[in-house]
Amino acid sequence: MANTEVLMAGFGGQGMLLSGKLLAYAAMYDGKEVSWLPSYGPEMRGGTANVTVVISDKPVGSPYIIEPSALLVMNGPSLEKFGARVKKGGLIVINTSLVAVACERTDVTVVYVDAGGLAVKAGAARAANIVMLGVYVGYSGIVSHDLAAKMIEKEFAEKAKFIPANLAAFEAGYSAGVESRKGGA
Amino acid sequence: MANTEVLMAGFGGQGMLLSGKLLAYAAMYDGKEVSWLPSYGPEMRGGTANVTVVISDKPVGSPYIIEPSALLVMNGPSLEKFGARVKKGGLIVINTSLVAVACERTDVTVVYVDAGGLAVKAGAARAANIVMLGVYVGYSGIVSHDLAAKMIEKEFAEKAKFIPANLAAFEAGYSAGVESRKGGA
Amino acid sequence: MKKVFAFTDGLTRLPTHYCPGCTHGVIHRMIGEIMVELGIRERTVGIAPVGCSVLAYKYFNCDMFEASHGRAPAVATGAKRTRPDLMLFTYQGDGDLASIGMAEIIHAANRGEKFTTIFVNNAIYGMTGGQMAPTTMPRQRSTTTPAGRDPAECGFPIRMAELLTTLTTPAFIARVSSHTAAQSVRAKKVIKEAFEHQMAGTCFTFVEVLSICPTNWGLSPKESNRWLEREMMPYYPLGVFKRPQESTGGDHGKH
Amino acid sequence: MKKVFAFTDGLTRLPTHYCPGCTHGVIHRMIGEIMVELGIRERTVGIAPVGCSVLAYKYFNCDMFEASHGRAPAVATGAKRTRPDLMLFTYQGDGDLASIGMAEIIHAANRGEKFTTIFVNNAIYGMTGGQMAPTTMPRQRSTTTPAGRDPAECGFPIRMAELLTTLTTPAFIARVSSHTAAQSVRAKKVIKEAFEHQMAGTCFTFVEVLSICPTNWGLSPKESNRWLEREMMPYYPLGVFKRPQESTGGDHGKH
Amino acid sequence: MPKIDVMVERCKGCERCNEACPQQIVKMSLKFNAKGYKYAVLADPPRCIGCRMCAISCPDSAIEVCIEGAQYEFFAY
Amino acid sequence: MPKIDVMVERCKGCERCNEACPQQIVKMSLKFNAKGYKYAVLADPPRCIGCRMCAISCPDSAIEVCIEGAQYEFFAY
Amino acid sequence: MAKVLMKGNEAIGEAAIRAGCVHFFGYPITPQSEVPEYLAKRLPEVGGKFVQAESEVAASNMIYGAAGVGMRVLTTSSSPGISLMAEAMSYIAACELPVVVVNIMRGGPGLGGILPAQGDYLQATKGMGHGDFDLIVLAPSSVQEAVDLTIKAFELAEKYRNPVMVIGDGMIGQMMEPVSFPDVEIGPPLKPGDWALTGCVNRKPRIITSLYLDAMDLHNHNVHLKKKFAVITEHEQRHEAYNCDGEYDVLVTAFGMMARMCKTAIDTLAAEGIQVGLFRPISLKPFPYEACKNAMLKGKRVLDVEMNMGQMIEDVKLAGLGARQIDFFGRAGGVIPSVEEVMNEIRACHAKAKEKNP
Amino acid sequence: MAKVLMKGNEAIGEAAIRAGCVHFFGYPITPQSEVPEYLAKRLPEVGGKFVQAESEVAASNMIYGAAGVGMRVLTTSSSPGISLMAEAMSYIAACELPVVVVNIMRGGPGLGGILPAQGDYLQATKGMGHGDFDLIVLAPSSVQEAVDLTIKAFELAEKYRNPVMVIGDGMIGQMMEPVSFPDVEIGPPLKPGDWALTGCVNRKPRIITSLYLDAMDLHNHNVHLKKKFAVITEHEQRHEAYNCDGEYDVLVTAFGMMARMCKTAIDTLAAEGIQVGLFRPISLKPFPYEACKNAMLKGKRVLDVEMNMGQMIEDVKLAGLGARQIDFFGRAGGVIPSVEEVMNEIRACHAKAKEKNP
Ligand SMILES: Cc1ncc(C[n+]2csc(CCOP(=O)(O)OP(=O)(O)O)c2C)c(N)n1
Ligand SMILES: Cc1ncc(C[n+]2csc(CCOP(=O)(O)OP(=O)(O)O)c2C)c(N)n1
Ligand code: SF4
Ligand code: SF4
Ligand code: SF4
Ligand code: SF4
Ligand code: SF4
Ligand code: SF4
Ligand SMILES: [Mg+2]
Ligand SMILES: [Mg+2]
Repeated sequence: MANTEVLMAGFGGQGMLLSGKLLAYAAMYDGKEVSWLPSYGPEMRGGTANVTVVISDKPVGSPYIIEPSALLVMNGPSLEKFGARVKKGGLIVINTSLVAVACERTDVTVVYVDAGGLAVKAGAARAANIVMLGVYVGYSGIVSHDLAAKMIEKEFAEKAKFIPANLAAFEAGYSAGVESRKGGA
Repeated sequence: MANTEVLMAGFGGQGMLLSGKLLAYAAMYDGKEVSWLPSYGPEMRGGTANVTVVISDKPVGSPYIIEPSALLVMNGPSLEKFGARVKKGGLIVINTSLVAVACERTDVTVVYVDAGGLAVKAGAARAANIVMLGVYVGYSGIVSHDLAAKMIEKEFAEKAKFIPANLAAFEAGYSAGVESRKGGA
Repeated sequence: MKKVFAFTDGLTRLPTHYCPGCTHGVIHRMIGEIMVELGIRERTVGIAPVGCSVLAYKYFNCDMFEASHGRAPAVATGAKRTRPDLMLFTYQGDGDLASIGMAEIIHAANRGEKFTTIFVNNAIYGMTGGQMAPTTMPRQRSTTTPAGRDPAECGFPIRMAELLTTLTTPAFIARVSSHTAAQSVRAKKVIKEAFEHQMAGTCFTFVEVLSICPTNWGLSPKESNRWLEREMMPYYPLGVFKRPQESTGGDHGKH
Repeated sequence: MKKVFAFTDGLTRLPTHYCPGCTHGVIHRMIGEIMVELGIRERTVGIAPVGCSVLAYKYFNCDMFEASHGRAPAVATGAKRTRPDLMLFTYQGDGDLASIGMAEIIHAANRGEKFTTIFVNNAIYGMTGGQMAPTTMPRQRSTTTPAGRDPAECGFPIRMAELLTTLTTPAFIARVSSHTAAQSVRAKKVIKEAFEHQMAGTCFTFVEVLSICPTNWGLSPKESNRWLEREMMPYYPLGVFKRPQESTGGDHGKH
Repeated sequence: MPKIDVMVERCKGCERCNEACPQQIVKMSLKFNAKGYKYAVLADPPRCIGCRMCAISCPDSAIEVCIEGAQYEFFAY
Repeated sequence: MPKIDVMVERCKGCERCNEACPQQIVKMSLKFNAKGYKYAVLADPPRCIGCRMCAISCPDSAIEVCIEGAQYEFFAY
Repeated sequence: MAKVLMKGNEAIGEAAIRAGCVHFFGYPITPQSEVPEYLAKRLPEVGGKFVQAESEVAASNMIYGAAGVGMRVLTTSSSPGISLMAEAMSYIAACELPVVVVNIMRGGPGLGGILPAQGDYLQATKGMGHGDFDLIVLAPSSVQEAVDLTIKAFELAEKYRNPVMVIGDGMIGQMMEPVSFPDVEIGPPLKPGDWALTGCVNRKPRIITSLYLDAMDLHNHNVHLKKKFAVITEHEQRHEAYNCDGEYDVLVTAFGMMARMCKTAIDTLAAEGIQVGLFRPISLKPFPYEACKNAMLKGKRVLDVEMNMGQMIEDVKLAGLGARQIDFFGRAGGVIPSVEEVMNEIRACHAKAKEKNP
Repeated sequence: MAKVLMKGNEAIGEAAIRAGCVHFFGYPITPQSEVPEYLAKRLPEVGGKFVQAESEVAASNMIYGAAGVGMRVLTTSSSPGISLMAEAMSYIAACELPVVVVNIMRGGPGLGGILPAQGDYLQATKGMGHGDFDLIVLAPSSVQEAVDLTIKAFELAEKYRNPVMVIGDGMIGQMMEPVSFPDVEIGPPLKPGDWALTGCVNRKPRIITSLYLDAMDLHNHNVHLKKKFAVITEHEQRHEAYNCDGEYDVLVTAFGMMARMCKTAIDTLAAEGIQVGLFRPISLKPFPYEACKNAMLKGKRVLDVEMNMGQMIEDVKLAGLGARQIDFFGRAGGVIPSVEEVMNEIRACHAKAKEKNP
């Protein structure tokens, strides 16, 4: 397997750093080498925050990636900033609940998901980031469904009441991911 | 003329730094190159203080001299510390009012002066340092009597009442210096 | 239509990077308005600190410095002493002024430097992510006091206005709050008086302004206002603590 | 014959480098005596400052640090926090503590660090040759205020004991004088109380000691005593300003 | 008649104006501005008394206040 | 009978003991010690009351005080 | 121990605890604040002390105090904060106290920025403070190595009674990677020698001072410090030579995270058939001059890559002493050179190497 | 003007006034205290401001403030005090403010001693603070030169908007020598360009900051600073080559007072028939590498003499790049090598030079 480099981007507070962490953890337990590198704007709140997760079979060289193989965007500015950077043949997952525009690239796979809507349905309005994670896992199969789910359980272990809704959000995303894989492929 | 290096040493407050300055000033007005380098102990009062004056026809190289050609000592510890360093054939002037011991060196000229006593006689008990200066100028002729006297007048210009006594102290020392030159030579 | 409240020429039009509801913006606006009202904008030099207001230099519509963390009073001293015709103000947070910059503010105050310090007390390190400030309240949680500030370990919060008031050198020292409109109205009067003292060359002038940090307090702006009133105001009483006429030096004050 | 006043085992026998009459020596002796009387000499670590007492580490008969200029309170914090079983004292001059070290002493006091600071106020920088200290009196000449300290330029002298007293964190804070035997008797009692509070682990303890500097004041030791009484004592009143029981924090002191 | 102008793109939706208005007539929009904030809107214009409380409490200088005719000076600011 | 012992080589001749002595019996020597100071001497031994004022005021710990027989405790130190 | 995913900053804090350091004094600054934040939680759990100092000046003097009474102690900061420690570091080195200081560098000079950089190389290795003294400086290039070198730092600090600086760019502080820790909860306490101020029970008082009023004493102390560092230089040089076994025309020199990013470039180029060696000093001081020279001599030309304007290049020059041409590629202020950029620079250097030595 | 006999410290103070600098902010420290003491008297006479700062940290930020509003300004200190200026110097350099800082060095590290030394060479020239920046560093070797270079320092600081450090050992501060000053009472005021904060009358507000949140902006600022220093490097190298016209086997390299003391040794040896050259950098930064190399190549071997444990020797090595063997003789901590000692070292070096190149 070549390196997998996922860039997850949104406003600060939208939880993409956490999604990245869950993905990295899952890959680590899967025996992969991983790195997780965040990047923030100067604002304490409302600014942009993104994270790059690299997953590889050998030690990760650069954790800093200009051209990721996948991009998950929660908001418009992030798509604008990073959309053009995704590697040819790569993947872009767009949260349609906050991104109104479409992606114009034709050399990548673009998956549109109403992550906000799915999260609300799952019972955790703030879990759009988990939906996005689910989409990516479902689409890419980079880690198994169960391993990713386990990471979510582990993460929320101390606030157990949030587990069911977050798992539901993950499921919703996962299904959407699997679906679009089938559709897209 | 070779370099003339005079080391003047005593307790802090005994005024040897001033004597050195007067000598350096006189030599400077005489067209010589000069340097004046002080050295203090850690004590604010009562510690040792000494100064090295170098007088030369060409730019002074090192102002820091291990083996001076002349040493003027105001007190016992200074004689102990620096006595052995004076160049062969050099000069040591000892203030007998505070130094009880004699200098054992035979390869240098040693001049004993009761600088304290002469100062008291001159009317300025604290002017023993000026007496010592006088001795050195009188003995060495390194600068003229009048130039040195002028420096004293200049130095005390703002406390004019001290001038006569200090000049008297200088005279007393000067005569002693001239005398010992004759005697010694 | 007559504009009775217009965007002040004392600020640039740049949107700020402050969090929603953060009263840094309110305090900025008051200073901007005062510069215009006193007609001093074109001879004012402001000094931004290191803290959330580090970018204040982009927002004030006057010449601006960015100072190193805590040293704004020293920078202001250098500037004002050599250009006494300029109006100088520093804008400092509680970490900046009361922690690392404690020596500089006390000595500037004690030398009676003729500038104005606006001290924004929000009981937290905003910019670096919510660590304890010298003004953090007992039991208040911060990222470096995860169990709440324990006065037995970290001492009690420091009241800067009161501390500076004890110095003998004449000064204008006050504490106001920015959290409500009503308080802001009072606050602006006091800050204006500080600038006026500076204009007259009278003394060092210092206004502590209580301010909210919704983000690091983990509260909404409204909840933050309530927290400020309940937790901070009893400990940090508002008022003018010292005016230049009122020397605290006793007889020695007259030397 | 019974020795009713003997050379204390709290000091080494080394002659000091202090000027004749300098009361640094008196203060040293009191601390030495107290260490012996309280039986703590073997678990005491002292911290010498940068100043005339820089060599204090040679004179105290206990383990000693030499700290960088003004930072003794930080050094003491590091030592006492990690070895609370030791007794820690700092010995600092007015330049060291009240000028460059202002932030460190205020924050150590405010954190309530459990050590004892002996603050020697001689109204001048002794060691470096008589420059102005924050405690130099108005009109007093120094090598950096050749025309006498002008409060309009340099502000008024800082009263450290009073300044620290305003902090809310409990503390023991006092001012004494070392210039006469009678004052020294009182001084020693107060310093001893400070050490006792430390032994009990109660609070930060601080004793300001007025001291003479004949050399840089340009006076004889006797004249210096008169100058201290006439010029310093009215401005620097003696007394215990704060005891740990007496919180100044109002309700908040009890948090 | 007084009225307020909200600069929609300056507003960060903090609701301080809403809290400050004695008439309780400043509400938050349902739409988002470009930065993603719900912004302040004057819900009941006729009731505005031009007191400026909303503007004074706004950290983002997003509100201006205008008055047609006589201004009643509630307080100096 | 009380008496004081001056450690001559510790003494710096500052005369603080002289100032402190309530009996005014500590005087300065005419001779110098090795460091060049005139040192303290007990001028009128029988008048010494052993009060320790001289020792307490000495910055150089140059004075010790001894008492033969009962000590009158003027004050605690 | 099993691997955990941890931020570099937190991992450094945990590593200190495993090394037996349960006392921390420090001040917040981005991008290192997670160290104090982590330790504020952890140290009370292990019976240690966490103190938020009022400034970096104070923090650096607090560790002086803690080390002086014989306790293992840590402080961490980032570039501007490290500058404020200059005086204290000089004192600590002069007094030969074992402390560990971590610098998670950000862009400079001045307030600069908060993004990763390597602009404090010269400060750390040459001019940290006034007077002659030397820090041991270790530069990790992964979170795991940050852990290992932090532990090593305490060992070296105590062995040589010399302050040690662990220096990394903001990336290493902020990124998460899997790490494992040695299987001890807390290491053994420091065994202070006969220098620590522990109370003078049954012995003469001890003194910790850097004041030597007699010039000859101070000179001799300086000679002693230099001799000690000569021993350190002999025994404590660390480096990694990557892809240096075979033949190569170009040697890349780089340290810390930058070196690791060069590895990706080197691997990719190898696929293109261009063999490139990498020399990475791990101990920036003592700098492994000899090893660096040997690696240089095997190739024809050198490309020094740093996240600054060219600082380590002076040491590379001192290693090579003119034997090889040295090109430089640097980005300062938080700009992280991409692998592609590095590859391009290597290609250019390679072309020049071929040109001169066809 | 007629010559006067003056202490170096006082002469530096007077020189600043002649250069038009009437504002001083500083803190006492031996052996530099005569500068503030002198200026405390003099500045009020010339309408300037003397402020005794509460610390060196404050002093260095005060000059930042004064320079920022377009005023010529000076601070002076000695080794430990200079360390405390590290952060502010980084800010000042980043903001390109023209200030002059004088360091009258004493023995280190730590509190060290109060006697003359040259132990801050590397700090001044390499690692004064965090981030990439460069000071211009000038090293006088007589009181007259201290005067001349202080005046020059203001000129360079303003020309390049770069902080300048004048660095001398305690001897140069404490000794008296005859000096003459340029015949102006006070030089012209600084003509600040479009960067000074003078009040925004009829113009847009100006900002002095070193914060660049965008990494690329900060990188570009770094590139700008480096380019500026490249210009300085091209134009502002200063050195003295003494006895270098004829032939010599041994070249002595030394700076400041030490170089001057070497001259006495060289003169004396010349009388013995041993010709020795002396290379003295006057600008320690930019270091005159080229000129140094040329002087080295003329001889067979180099003896570097410093009042420290070997600091400038790195620059001498970088100049020679292995072309010549370099011996070192140093005394630290306030020990002033005597002329005799230097002569012995030169003789030994000379013998080795002869041996190798008979
Ligand atoms: C020398 C130095 N130390 C630390 C920092 C990191 N730092 C930046 S802002 C800040 C605290 C700011 O808090 P405060 O002054 O209360 O301002 P606020 O953000 O709350 O407005 C710190 C510690 C720095 N930039 N420089
Ligand atoms: C960082 C630093 N700055 C300045 C000095 C120089 N210095 C030594 S002692 C001293 C002042 C001491 O005065 P004070 O604290 O009042 O002690 P005193 O000598 O009066 O007892 C100064 C400024 C120094 N050693 N280190
Ligand atoms: S972090 Fe706090 S102080 Fe900083 S901008 Fe946000 S709310 Fe304001
Ligand atoms: S200078 Fe002053 S403080 Fe220092 S030892 Fe002398 S008298 Fe005491
Ligand atoms: S001006 Fe007054 S009444 Fe009108 S909207 Fe604003 S706060 Fe409400
Ligand atoms: S106070 Fe200002 S920023 Fe906040 S909601 Fe109202 S208009 Fe918007
Ligand atoms: S003990 Fe008392 S009476 Fe006796 S000499 Fe001393 S001071 Fe005088
Ligand atoms: S007080 Fe002490 S030092 Fe002073 S004269 Fe008396 S015995 Fe001597
Ligand atoms: Mg704050
Ligand atoms: Mg003092």
